[in-house]
Amino acid sequence: MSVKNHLSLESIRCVRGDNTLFSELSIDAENGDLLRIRGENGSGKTSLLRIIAGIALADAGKVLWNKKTIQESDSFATDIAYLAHRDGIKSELTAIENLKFYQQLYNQNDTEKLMNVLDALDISHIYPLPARQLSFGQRRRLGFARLLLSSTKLWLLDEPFTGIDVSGRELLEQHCVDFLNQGGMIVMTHHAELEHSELIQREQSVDLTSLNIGRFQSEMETI
Amino acid sequence: MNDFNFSEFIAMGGYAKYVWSSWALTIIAMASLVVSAIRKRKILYRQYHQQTQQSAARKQRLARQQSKS
Amino acid sequence: MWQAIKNFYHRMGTPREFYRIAGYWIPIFGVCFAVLFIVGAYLGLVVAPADYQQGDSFRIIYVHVPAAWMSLFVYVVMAFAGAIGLIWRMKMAFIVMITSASIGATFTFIALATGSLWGKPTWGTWWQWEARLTSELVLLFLYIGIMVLYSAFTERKTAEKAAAILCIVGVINIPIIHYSVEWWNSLHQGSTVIREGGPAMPASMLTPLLLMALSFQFFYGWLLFIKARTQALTQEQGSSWVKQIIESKQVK
Amino acid sequence: MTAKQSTSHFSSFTLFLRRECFLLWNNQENVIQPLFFFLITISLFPFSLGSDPELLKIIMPSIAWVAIVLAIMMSLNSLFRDDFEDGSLEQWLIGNRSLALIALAKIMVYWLFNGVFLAILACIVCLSTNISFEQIKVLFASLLLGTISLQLIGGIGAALTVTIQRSGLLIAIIVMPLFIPILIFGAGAVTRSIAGESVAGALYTLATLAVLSITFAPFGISFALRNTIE
Repeated sequence: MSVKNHLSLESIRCVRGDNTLFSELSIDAENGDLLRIRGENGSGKTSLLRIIAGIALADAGKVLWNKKTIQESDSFATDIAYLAHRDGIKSELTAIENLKFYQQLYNQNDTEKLMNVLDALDISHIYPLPARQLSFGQRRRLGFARLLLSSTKLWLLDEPFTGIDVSGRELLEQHCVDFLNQGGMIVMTHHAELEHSELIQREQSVDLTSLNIGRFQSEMETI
Repeated sequence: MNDFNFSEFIAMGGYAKYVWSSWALTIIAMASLVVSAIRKRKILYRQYHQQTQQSAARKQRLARQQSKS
Repeated sequence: MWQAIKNFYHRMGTPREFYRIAGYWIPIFGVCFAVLFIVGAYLGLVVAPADYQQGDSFRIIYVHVPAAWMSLFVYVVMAFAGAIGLIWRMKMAFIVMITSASIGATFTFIALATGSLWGKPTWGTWWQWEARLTSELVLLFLYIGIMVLYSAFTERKTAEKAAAILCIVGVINIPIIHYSVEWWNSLHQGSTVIREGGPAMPASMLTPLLLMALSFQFFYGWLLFIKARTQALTQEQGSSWVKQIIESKQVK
Repeated sequence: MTAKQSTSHFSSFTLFLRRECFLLWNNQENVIQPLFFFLITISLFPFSLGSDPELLKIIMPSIAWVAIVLAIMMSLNSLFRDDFEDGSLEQWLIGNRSLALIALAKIMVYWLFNGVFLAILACIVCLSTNISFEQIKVLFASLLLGTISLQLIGGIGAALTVTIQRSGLLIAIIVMPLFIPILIFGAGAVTRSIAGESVAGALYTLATLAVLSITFAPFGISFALRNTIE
């Protein structure tokens, strides 16, 4: 992973209804960085993640990936993986079919790698079951397995550890740390502290509540 | 306009019902648009006025609490 | 020249500029509408000779045709505003689109109602599945679709974009709808073409029609600017220029 | 599009085709419901119109057309709903892989299961009024062509309202004016065939409408999806 990747947000502004969630938000992140977004519910954590992922459009400001805006850069689409509350797992398909589908979407298809990813997250016993019968924690790990399968450089995780038992958290955190140490980048919204924070190269965090500008004070003039 | 006589004009050659009702309907519809536009403006001003009053009242309450504590 | 249009265009884009420019034009449009309406109505109702075939009932044309023309015109304006809003993400364009929806729907309703009121004396029935009236009815459904879709969303910004997309899809479909209704009409009862305001009309009948059509245009411009200003104020309540304007208005 | 990207686009198209068939095969109520809805609406009419065979012979095919338009309108709600609810729609949005191709794949599969089955069922039902085999062929052809544009233009309505709960009726209101030309030419072809006139004109127009919707509707759908999922 010698390639230097660079994610930068320039004066991002997000308005929901008449309420300006945050504005003038500028952050830079390099390989191996963990960017944690904190703030109470409704302060725009998920919206910020969706703006970075390119699903939502910021009201002002730009998101740059390797000096190009995410709309222009064609490598951005294959470089990022986004794990949302809704984990993108089809309940009719079995766990394996779900992952196989995503693998083919990233046009790789060696099932060998898929199996040891499942072992790594110790959910290999569930692969024949249809996703409908999985518990919430198992589905989250399945979503995480999708991240590990894709060779992406930037992970966008939305509350990845909610609803997962302690041993599960331990495991997922370990994978995050490994990913960071291999030069990956993570942007995560999460409340509690991370146990392994000492192993992480550079950790920045942004508290959206402090940036939250209420309804009447926003002075920005936009077309 | 020498041979203009009022009653004939109103009769509209026997079609008075149709002609006058369609003109009346048009004018009423257009007037209702104008009325709703002006009503919206009034609502905006009244709503704005209430909000400024509320925030002013809230500021006073906060000020009083600070002075008390 | 192109530069002048471009920066006028951008200036109109910001709500504050639009407010000021609209404020300048509102009285002008209002006066033009009033004058043209009165003159047109007088000429149409009193001066124009009665039609040899339909007698005085043809005077409904002076309301029916301008309303039908405006209903289509407003829809096309909405589609353009929607497209501008989507491409350049211009707030004012969406405001213009949404505020003209109710005006356009009212014009369509007027056209339909006066059309059927005019149908009674000439065809003997309140509703006649005639090509123009049927396309007008479909246009009314298009307006209703946009207004219902806009009000179904909670977040205003997505509502505007969805309504704009539906408006553009609708405007592409209007010629298809019109052509298919014409074909369908000729299929079922042959062509009962009634002579409506075609060029064959003598000048004394035609001038009131043009005056009325112009007066409806000014009415639309006038009302659109008023409604758009109010909508702009409600949406930009956070900014300082809105406070300034509202305070100055309340003092008056 | 670079060569690598275009192959990946096409491969993802076939991938989605297979996946969509598999998914539809698993939850079949999306396929069964429109068929039952069609059967219910069409079998109500003889009770209201009376069983005079002459009348039914003329009216049944056009009623079949209206019933199919209603059945498709009703089935549009679930087109993108399940993918949106479990989050896979968001995953597709991320990659700039062409959402239009994915939408086209999805709707082609829905058409295969919905449109074709409805057309077959309609022909079987219309056989009951023993109209000539020639007219059944025209009915079947017009239904096949018509349901393509119905599904695709309906897909735009479904894409616009994917984030709204209980949007069944809302989609019907939105797409109703857009369905009118298709219904006019579809039912028109059938009535002309019953009256013995040539149906070529109407069928050709239906075909052009189908081609137009195949080319433009998927881009409309992907644009609508990108803009309404915020």
